[in-house]
Amino acid sequence: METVQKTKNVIEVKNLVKEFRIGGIGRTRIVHAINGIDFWIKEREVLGLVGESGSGKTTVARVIVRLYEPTSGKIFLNGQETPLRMKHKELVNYRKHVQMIFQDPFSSLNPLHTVGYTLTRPLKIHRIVEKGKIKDRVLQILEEAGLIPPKQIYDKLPYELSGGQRQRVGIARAIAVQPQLILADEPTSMLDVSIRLDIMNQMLELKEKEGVSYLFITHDLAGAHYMSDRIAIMYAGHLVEIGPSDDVINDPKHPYTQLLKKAAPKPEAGLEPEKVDVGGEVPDLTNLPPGCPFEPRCPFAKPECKERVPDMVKISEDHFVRCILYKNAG
Amino acid sequence: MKYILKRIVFFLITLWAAVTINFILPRMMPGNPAEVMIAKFQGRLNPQAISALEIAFGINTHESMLAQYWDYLGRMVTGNFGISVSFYPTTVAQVLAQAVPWTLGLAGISTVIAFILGTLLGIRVSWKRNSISSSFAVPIAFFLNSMPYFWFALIVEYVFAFVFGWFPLGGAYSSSSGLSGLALVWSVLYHAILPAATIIITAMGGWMLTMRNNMISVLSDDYITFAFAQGLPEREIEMNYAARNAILPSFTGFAMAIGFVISGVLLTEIVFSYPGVGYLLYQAVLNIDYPLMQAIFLFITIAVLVANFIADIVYVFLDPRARSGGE
Amino acid sequence: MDALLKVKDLNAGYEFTNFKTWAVRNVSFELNKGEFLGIAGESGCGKSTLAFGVIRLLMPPGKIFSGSIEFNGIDLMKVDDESLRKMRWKEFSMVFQASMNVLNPVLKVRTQIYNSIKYHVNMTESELDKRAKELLNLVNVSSKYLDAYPHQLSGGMKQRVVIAMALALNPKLVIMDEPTTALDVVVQRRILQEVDELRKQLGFAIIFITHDLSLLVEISDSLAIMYAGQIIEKAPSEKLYAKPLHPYTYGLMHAFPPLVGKRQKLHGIAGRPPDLSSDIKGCPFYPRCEKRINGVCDVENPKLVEIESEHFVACHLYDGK
Amino acid sequence: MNYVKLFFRNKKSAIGVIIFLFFVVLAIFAPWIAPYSPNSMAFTPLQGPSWKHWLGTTAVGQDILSQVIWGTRLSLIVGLITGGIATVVSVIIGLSSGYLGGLTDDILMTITNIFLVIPGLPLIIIISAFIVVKGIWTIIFVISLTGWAWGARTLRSQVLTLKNRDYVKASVVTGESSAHVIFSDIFPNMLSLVVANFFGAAVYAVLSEAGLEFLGLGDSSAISWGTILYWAQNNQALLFGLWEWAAVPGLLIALLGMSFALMNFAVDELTNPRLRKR
Repeated sequence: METVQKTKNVIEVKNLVKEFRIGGIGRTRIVHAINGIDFWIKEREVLGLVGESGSGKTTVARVIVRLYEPTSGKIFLNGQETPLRMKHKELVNYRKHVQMIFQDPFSSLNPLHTVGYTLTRPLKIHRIVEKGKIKDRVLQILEEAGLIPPKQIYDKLPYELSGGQRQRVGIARAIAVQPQLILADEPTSMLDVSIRLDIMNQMLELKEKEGVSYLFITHDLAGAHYMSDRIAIMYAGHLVEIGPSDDVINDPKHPYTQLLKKAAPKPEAGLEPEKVDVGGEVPDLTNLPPGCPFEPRCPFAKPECKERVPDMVKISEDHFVRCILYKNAG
Repeated sequence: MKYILKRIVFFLITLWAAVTINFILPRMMPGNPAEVMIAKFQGRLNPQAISALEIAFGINTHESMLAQYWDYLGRMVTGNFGISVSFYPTTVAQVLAQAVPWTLGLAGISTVIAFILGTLLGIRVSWKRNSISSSFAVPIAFFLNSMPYFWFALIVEYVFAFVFGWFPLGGAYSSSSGLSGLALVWSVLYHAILPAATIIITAMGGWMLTMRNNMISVLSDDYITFAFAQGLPEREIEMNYAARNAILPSFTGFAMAIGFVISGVLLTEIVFSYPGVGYLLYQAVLNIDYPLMQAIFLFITIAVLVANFIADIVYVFLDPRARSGGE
Repeated sequence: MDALLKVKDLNAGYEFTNFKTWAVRNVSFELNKGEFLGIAGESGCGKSTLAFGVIRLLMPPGKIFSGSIEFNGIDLMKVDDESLRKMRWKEFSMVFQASMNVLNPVLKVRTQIYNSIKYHVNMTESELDKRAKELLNLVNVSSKYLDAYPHQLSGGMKQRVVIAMALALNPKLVIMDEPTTALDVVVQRRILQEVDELRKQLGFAIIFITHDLSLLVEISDSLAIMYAGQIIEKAPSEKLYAKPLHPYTYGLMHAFPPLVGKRQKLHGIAGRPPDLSSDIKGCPFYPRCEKRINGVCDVENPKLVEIESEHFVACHLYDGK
Repeated sequence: MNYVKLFFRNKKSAIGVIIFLFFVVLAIFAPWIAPYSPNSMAFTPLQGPSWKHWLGTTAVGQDILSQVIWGTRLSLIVGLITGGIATVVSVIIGLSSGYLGGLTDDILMTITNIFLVIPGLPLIIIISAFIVVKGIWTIIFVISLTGWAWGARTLRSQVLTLKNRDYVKASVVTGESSAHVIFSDIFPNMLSLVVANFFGAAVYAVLSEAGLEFLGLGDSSAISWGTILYWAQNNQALLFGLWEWAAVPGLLIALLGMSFALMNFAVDELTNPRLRKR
């Protein structure tokens, strides 16, 4: 997967693997949450990461931000390889560049801390501005995140805010350290439909203004399409397809991507929905089949799919798919 | 059945810990307290007994701690707890053996009754939460639960045995000799009523409050509403949906609760001079009979462990989630 | 067509010692036999309260304050507890939002299916067994799961079992309260498909409640949009989709990005819904509405009126004021 | 937070607080409230209640009412201090076990479970029988030793849920140190549980102390409700018909225990939304 890079890669992961050990002594099982994935995100780029629950998409974000230690693989930040295990100081330094937005705005803010306190902490820890100017800066960030009037919001406790406002505080907290990359873990899935778009628009606006890149994690194909320059599809800990948004949505290659597209509601395409007839369930991550993880549900499965996980195949510029139905386009 | 295996391992570890506490305590205290005891009984015990005590408590010995400990474990395994100094020359094992049946009978039966009654009351009170009787039952349970057992025993004894004279003041059966057969059984039951009532009434409050809290929290679960939606009869929902689930935490919190009840039983026995383990412990304390105390402590620990183990097994049968492994 | 359910001026909510919320405000609607009615609205708009209210399943502190509910000619507000119990499941059943938690964790699937049947009709053990297998078959769950406990089933399977239970006595109405929200997109789509097929096959009516309008447009016969405890618009799905009249409906329709087609910038609806424990003067959407008429919309709450045939809307833009 | 307000509005805690304050007043102002010195043996022994001695006199001629009033001090102090110590131990064990996880967790929880299962009172009895010099601190030490385990277990499971809250993860990602996460994000959010635990441990302490004193294993020269009961029992007060001698101190123990239990339940009720409903 070597490409000529026009702009700099903010982050690049190579063969990233994360396993969890569960169960006590004597009955340990290994959950294969991420099974060797590769991708990169360029400056000011949004990569949408789409998958069902349990596909490992949240784990990807948490491994990159180092809430979890990667089991193996490589993570490059600005072209520099970062150590898999970091000391506290290194971590703090790393997180100056890589931040995260959490899914649940109702649990991602400490109920006992005011908005002002929550936003002051990152500025203090990372010494973003001089001490005397912290409050001014916080007010400025609040305004940029659409929390108006900032002076009133500053003293509020989370329970006084609506879901949308809380999520904006979450965004403000991530943007406060002026990171290069923000990992957004389903930032709108817990919000009401009517305010989701505004949160997404806010994120896109901040991208332009602050020059940040996003990994936008979602289970909603349409939302990913709206937000992202490129889209990656995850299934059972594998990346099965990655490519420019329009290509992946309009011309999905991998059978799983095709299934996702079929299943997504799209009234704009006519009121008679497409029939979905693929059964089965996502495989057990503690006991993955040796072959393609989608093989048991795949309508195009062939005997060799059972044998080993297919290689990533390049279909066109920037568009890759992990399926034996396709051949390298050179 | 990994769950049960896990419980057995825990059982053994705890037993070992209790045995070890028994070994360490007297040795840890400033100026080995056993020396004081031995000095006190000098003259009343024969030299052999004294040297046995010296071995048991590690006095005047040149053996290493480890060797003493090994020796001690060996004696515990064979049930050799030494000689009781207050009932000299009877062995501790014999003294204990006489008291154990009384306590097992009294504590066992009254604990089971208290558990069942308290739990049933808790179910009722939470199901009919807004009724008048419920609003009285809860504060009463709070009060019962906060009473010192021995004090309630005193009051019960005073009122029903002393003032009204309906029941005997103490003991386990009538001392008039020649009782046998049915008459003896009757006498035993007659003597057990007051102590048992004391234990049941005091312990019941705690079980009731626990069950009530569990029930209230279960009642807001979705499967209760769903059961109502299905038009199931109230009785079915109350017992098979609400209570069946609400009783589960009672078993996980069993360890602490049973500890409380056992303490209560000990004190109740003392008040009623009931010849069980509690009364024996009291006498051991009065006579500074350390070997006897240690054996009693060990016995009570084992009894509680066994009760716990049974609760764990019952729990496995009640909760299918525990059966298929996991937590 | 025959009306199966007639709800008139229903007011319901929650009563606490020191305050009260009106989660359902003056709601009236009719549902025909075999009809698939979708009710959409944001969280806290009262849609679940309405669902529980119409079958009198509101648990305290939930309460119906006033109004009338007529089911198949029977006044539900007047029936006594025992008759209501007997009507439940046989006449109307319900699939809950959090189906992960609606199965009793300590009883086998078999026992729970049996229970839902045997308290309403007399059946022998072997008849029960046959029916239970039939039901699981209906929702594509292997009958070997009859002897499983709920925790041994995946989320999608539990949901299917609950749907199977809801159909056990061939009810005339099945209420579905966000039955697929917790499920994955693919599973969700399949279950919806199955439910619709079963409806066509068995002929029961459905009230389907969700916050996800996009899900409903494609599948339901008619749609009602709720806002702040009221139905603000109701119409056949294709009419509503083609021509949403209420500004809120319009906003909702454009609040989810389209999957196919060109990417273009869209906007949500600013502001937040009103607090349902307070009195609301005028139209509840007034503070967020882009087309509000000052002096009218903030004074009088518009009534739900039929603008075109079968198309009802509660908005001053259309009532000639 | 407004929990404090709710706490005083809750019926259970209001009653609990009132009883508790009553005892506090009694303890603080004992020298002024008590009619006589509790140690004075100047009166006719074994008297029933009279206007001079509302609760009668002991076998050595002390005024029982004065003893009961003074006795409040010791019971209250033992309850509060022991509750405090046991709570501190549970917090330390529970926090480190839950936050650190892994082997530390396994070891600490095994120890906790052992302490939970080994019956408390017999252990207390054994230990205090071995300790030759007795005083209030001995009692406090012995009861604290056995009273922390339940709290440690509940606090640990609370730490485990809080640790998985997103705001804790968010703090970590922001770059906060472990100490800051524990003391700014985790601990403050479990304060109510800590408080509930304190009340629970205090009930345990009050009852255990009374039991110990009653068995004569405490400092029998000190004046506490437990020792009053001990002397009443030893002098067979009930058989002499002097039931007030035993009834009143026991009743006060029950009331103090109940006030702690009520406050414990109230805190539980306020913070557990499921119990709060209705």
